[in-house]
Amino acid sequence: MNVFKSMGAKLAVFCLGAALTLSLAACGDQKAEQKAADKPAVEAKPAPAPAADKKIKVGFVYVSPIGDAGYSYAHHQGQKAVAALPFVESSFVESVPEGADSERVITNMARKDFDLVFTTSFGYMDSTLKVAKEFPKVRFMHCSGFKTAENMSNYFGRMYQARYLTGMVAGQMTKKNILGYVAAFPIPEVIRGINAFTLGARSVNPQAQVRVVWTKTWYDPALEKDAAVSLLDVGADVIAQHQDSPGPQEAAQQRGVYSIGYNSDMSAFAPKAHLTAAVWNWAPLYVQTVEEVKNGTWKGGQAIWGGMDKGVVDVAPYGPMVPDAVKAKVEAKRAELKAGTDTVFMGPIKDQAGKERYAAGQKAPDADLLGMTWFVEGVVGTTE
Amino acid sequence: MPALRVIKRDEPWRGGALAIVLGALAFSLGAGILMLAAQGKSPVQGAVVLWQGTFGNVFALEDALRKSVPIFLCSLGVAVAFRMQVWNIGAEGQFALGAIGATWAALTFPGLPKIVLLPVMFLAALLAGGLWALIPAWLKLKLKVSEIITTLMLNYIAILLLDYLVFGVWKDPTSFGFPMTPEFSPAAILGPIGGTRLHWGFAVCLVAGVGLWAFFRFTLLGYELKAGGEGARVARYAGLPYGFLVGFVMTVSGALAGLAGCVETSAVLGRLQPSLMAGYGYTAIVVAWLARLEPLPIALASFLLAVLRVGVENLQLEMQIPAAYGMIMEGLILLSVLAGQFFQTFRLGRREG
Amino acid sequence: MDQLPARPPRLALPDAEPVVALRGLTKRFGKVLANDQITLEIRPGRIKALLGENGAGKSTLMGMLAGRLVPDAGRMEVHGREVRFASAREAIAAGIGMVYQHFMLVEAMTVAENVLLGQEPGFFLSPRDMERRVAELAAQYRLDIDPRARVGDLSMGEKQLVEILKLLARDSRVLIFDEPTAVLTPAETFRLFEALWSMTAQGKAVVFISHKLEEVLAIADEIAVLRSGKVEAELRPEEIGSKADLARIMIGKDVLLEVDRTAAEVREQVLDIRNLNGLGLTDINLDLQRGEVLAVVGVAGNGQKALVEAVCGLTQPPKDTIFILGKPWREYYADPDWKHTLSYIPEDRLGLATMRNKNLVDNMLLTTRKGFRSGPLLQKARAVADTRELVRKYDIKPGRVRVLAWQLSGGNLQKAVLARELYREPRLIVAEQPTQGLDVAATEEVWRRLLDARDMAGILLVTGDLNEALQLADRVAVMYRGRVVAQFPVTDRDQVDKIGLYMAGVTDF
Amino acid sequence: MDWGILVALLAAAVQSGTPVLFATLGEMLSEKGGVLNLGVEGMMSVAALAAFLTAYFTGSPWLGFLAGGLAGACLASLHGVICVGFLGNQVVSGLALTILGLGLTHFFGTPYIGLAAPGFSKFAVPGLADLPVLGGILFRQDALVYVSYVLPVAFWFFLQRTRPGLAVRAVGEMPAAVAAAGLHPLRLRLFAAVAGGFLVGLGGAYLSLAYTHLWTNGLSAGRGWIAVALVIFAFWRPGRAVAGAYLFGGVMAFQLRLQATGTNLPSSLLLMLPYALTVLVLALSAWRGRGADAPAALGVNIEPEG
Repeated sequence: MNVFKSMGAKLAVFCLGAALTLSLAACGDQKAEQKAADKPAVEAKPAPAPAADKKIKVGFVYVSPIGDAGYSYAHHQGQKAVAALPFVESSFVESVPEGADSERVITNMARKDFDLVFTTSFGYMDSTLKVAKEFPKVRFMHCSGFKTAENMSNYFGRMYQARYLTGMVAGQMTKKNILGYVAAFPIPEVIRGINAFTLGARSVNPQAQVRVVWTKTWYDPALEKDAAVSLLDVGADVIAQHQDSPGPQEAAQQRGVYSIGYNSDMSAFAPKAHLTAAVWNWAPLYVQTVEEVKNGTWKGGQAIWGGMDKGVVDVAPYGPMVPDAVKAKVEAKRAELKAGTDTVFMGPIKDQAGKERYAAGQKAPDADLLGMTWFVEGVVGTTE
Repeated sequence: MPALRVIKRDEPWRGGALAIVLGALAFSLGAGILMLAAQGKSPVQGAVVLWQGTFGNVFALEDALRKSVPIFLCSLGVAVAFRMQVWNIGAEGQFALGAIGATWAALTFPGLPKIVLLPVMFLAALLAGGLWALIPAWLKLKLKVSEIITTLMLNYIAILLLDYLVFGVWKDPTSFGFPMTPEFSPAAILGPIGGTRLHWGFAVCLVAGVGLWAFFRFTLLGYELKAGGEGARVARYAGLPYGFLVGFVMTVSGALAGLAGCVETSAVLGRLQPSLMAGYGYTAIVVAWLARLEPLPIALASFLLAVLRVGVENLQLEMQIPAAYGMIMEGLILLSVLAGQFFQTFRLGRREG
Repeated sequence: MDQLPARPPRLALPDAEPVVALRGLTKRFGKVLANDQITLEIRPGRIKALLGENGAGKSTLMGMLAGRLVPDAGRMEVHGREVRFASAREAIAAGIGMVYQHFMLVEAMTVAENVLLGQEPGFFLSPRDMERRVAELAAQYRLDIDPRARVGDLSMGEKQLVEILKLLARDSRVLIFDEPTAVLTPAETFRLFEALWSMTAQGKAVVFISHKLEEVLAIADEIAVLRSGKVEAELRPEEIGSKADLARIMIGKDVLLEVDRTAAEVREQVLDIRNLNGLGLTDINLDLQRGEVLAVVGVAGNGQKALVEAVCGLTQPPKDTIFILGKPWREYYADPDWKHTLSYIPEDRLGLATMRNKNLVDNMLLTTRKGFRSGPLLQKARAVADTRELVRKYDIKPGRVRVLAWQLSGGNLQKAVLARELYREPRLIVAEQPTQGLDVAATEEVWRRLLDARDMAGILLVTGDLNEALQLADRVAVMYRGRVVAQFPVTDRDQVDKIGLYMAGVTDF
Repeated sequence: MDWGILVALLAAAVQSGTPVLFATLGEMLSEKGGVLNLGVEGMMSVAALAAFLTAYFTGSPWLGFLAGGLAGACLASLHGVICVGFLGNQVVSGLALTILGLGLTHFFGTPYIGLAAPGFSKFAVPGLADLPVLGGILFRQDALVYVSYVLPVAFWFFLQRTRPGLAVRAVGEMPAAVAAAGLHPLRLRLFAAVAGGFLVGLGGAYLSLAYTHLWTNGLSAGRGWIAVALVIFAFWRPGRAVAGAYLFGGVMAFQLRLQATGTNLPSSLLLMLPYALTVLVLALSAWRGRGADAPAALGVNIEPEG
């Protein structure tokens, strides 16, 4: 209940650190190891299925209003799919601040005999873990964190794969070789997306340059549109966004240039500009999880970082202005990713200063991706 | 013409304040129930669910108590300033600065023992919040700039400053780039009281509340502050150091909000992160006005609004009523109290003739 | 005060039908019965004086007539038809207009805008048209005023002209003047009277509210005396033997506002003003000794306020111009002691001298608080006891200490202020219009207390009431346009006779 | 920076200044009548929602524009009744209005987020649009921006050259004089508050109809508060309100362009610019000693006489 729009609460919406337990080992960081040591090595074993005659109660905790058309909205679409299942009773609480409030809400759900609780923001990690230990019979799925327990798994999506594909589209469609990127907050999730987009664009157009404007907001259509216009004014002719509002799409449409959407298919807002979009699709993962619970096959202690192979992320249908040749190139890469071959962050990769971060053939480990705070070569802007 | 007309009371209405607040609560609750009905939800169920999510549940009550800590401290601060007719609506920003101050101390001296570190953190928070509030006070006194606007603008600036710090220099290198400081050392954590879920922030509230009450009741300076509320001219007439008083109330006001920021950061979050900012500074204004700026009623009103915030979650969970419902109730309560206070000094009478 | 104009021969008007008749009007404010069954008739071409003490109910009565207040009982008739005014607008429409004691003018707007406010001819306004209309109107009644001037820049006399123009622009048939001469110089008063006569000559009815006997005798065709909310008597001037008779009717007992004054011993200097320039003041030189009363008189708005505020620390005077108790202003105000120093009894009792929503104890502490400190603490119990004692000693009604300032009547409030300030045993008292709005009994008591205080203090009395000045003062200083144009002892009868001229700025004879 | 970018910057400044300009004039009208309304932020939000919904369901952006104004007027009348009728504290009532307004928009507006409604698009004014420099800045905007060009003049004309305008100014200065002149001070104040609310509502409507064609929570994003500050900055004069609104819009547009051209300044600090500027500008205007231009009875309620 943040009266005067503090960006703070919304900020954590996208705190998607998706640091997997898996990657912790690779990370080798002392503190991380300590964290890992804190919890006993989890024996992944199926939790017992709830009684067959009883409906499964599934709860969702969102960090922002579901109406933000963005992050929580995407999760809420998944919730709807779950709620539509005949054997499920589902409820949710929106706008839950991280910290003490989330602990209360999650506990409240656990006490009301929910069987499965999805906590969808990074900042819920510690409170989810705490409640999970207190209520061992309830199953918890935490999005974008890196801690797990016997009855708590975490999950996230490899949005950067879809970003790479949209970058390929944009790189081929630009004439001036300047791509504009309206971005929310300089956190790894966003930076990773910008980098993947840039790598994708430069894979097909080495001249391409990506200019970034930070808005420090997730959803302010007016400001985001303005930001897009400012990018157009410095010569960008394709606008991409890591924002929840279609403001930038509108700006592109009005200037008669192209745009790339995010979160969901945004073509309705800019039919003439919308090339494609990088989209979330939580429904399959959520439905699958619920079914696992029903069947008694659900396991705690898991880390699921699903990409295009799992259907968690994808690109939206191409606009009519995208030539077949462009589509073909992108579709080829898409097929690769769908098949599970992820070469998005495959070296050689240089950073903005021209320093080589990954040598040819070296693939950036997940731990690096999760904590990415630098821009690749070809991005104009700062990560501060 | 048997119309009603407004008549000024000869005596202020004894017990009117309580009656007005209760009346306003009843009215707002009624309006809120109507709104539920308009949305096709059962008002009866709504009331039951709200009750279960608040007073009908020890767990929720405990949480409401925890939540009322920052609201109470901010509201005390707001009340101090409002008493002198200084319209400090910058509690939100001063809260942020307090958190920043405490965090600075916690990050700079992680090795200090608890008994030293906590006081240093409190001191840093008090100073940061107080000095931040001194900026609008200075602008008001030297340049006659309305403190309403400056305190508000400084809220935005404070929140962006907090962002800047947690996104930049203070970012935890092991947080995978997430905007948060490293966790505080255990010495910097304000722990729970005994085995309860309540933390020592309560003791801080108690000290601050009683201290402020006693300050206004028993001290010369407290009296001077009340008298200073009559304006700069009266202050000059009475030989009150008006400029000093304005600076003083703003500093105290900001320091109290800063204290709230420190307690919340240390006891609840254990680190600084943007989700700290939850609008307590604005709720504090509602609370202060409901409580007519008196410490004990402020305690009750902060608890009430904390209960409302907690209870609305239950409404969401059980009935899918949007979170904004609580905000509407807050606004309605405040507006109806404002309208109701009219009857403190006036009454309706029958027009003769 | 002896320079009031002689009345022109009264026209032998027949007793015309009354334009306004009031029948049994009653108005109550809380427990106070302000008007009790008032019956009066107002006739065209006549000046009806409404005489009465402060608080007798004159303003309430006229407030009802002007539509500002609604009567609790009784009837009003205009031209024989019963009327009920729900607002000033309806009264104005019925031809009744009022000039209030405190001008109802918008300072930030021009004369023309003020005059035509609510009277504009059409939806759209043309400043030039408005100014032309007002100029014509002013010329018609030979009133000298610039329609384009900002009202805030005008003198009090000019502001009153604007108020009169407002009524004339509305074609009012009944013109009510509430204490119109309080802010005027004798010469301006004279001009006002002439204007009133010329209005009656044109058939307008004038109601003249006042408590000044001389003026009433000089101008009225009919006199109605109000006392305690009732009409005590209706008279014609020729039926009245002397001022004393009239005063007796007005007050209900033999009171001639005079106090016995014995000279006090004059001791050390407590106030010295040297070459004060600035703040709208020019070349002010004044000094005051303990044991004497210096009255500063003049028409309101001639710099008295600026002088008082500078002396009392509300505004800052230039360096080395004001010396209080022997100390330069800055040094004195750096940290004045609460006791044996300067006490200020301001004109604005409720807005400046007291806190309206605080009780008497808190109000008592306002200037005496430092006498009740012990370390950082305030000795509340002692303050309550002392306040209780003062309430008893000064007989401040209703006698409780928890009563809020706004609940007190004007006289009791002033007594409370006086009680507090004298409690401080000041060495210098600045009393500003100390009896304005008080009834006779309260006035007498205030005067007596002030004279008694001469033993401990020098008193700077700032007043617009010449009688008060002459009753209390040892010396008189007359202010005009920010200057002290004359200063003399009250024993100098020659000079005293010229006060009216001095107040109008005439110094060369 | 070449000419083109400068023109684009100024054009963007005009656009982002326009909603603030509507709101500033609205608040100014209310304050001219003596009613301080700090609920601008809440009013703009509710108005933006009302405008959006109306345009969405009727298909007419102009109806939506009107609905936005009416919604602003409705909320302002609530403030008016509480302050003018019930003598509520104007500062606190305004804050309550903001809380209520934001709550209402979240509560009722959430289901409509993400939909697109018909709105206003930019078009070039024939002839004028081809003027060098000015054409690009001023005459390639949407219809509501053109409306906003006329508004300050109309606003000035209303206050200075019409009967109700004169009365509104008078009631903001000295309500007793208005009553004595036979006018109704309470009605006039209510009128000023409600009419002001209407203008503020138009500003809110601009956000959801022209600035974007979308609805979202928190669309006003602090612009309402900026408007309140700009009234002081403008010394209660419409001409200076225009300058203030465009200056504010310019700073907002400038910081984004600074980023787009590739600066190394942290964005948090850049985003502070408009707010810091507001404080600075207020301090500067106060320094020049113009606080005295405030209506004399601003924020002072009219007590009934009995």
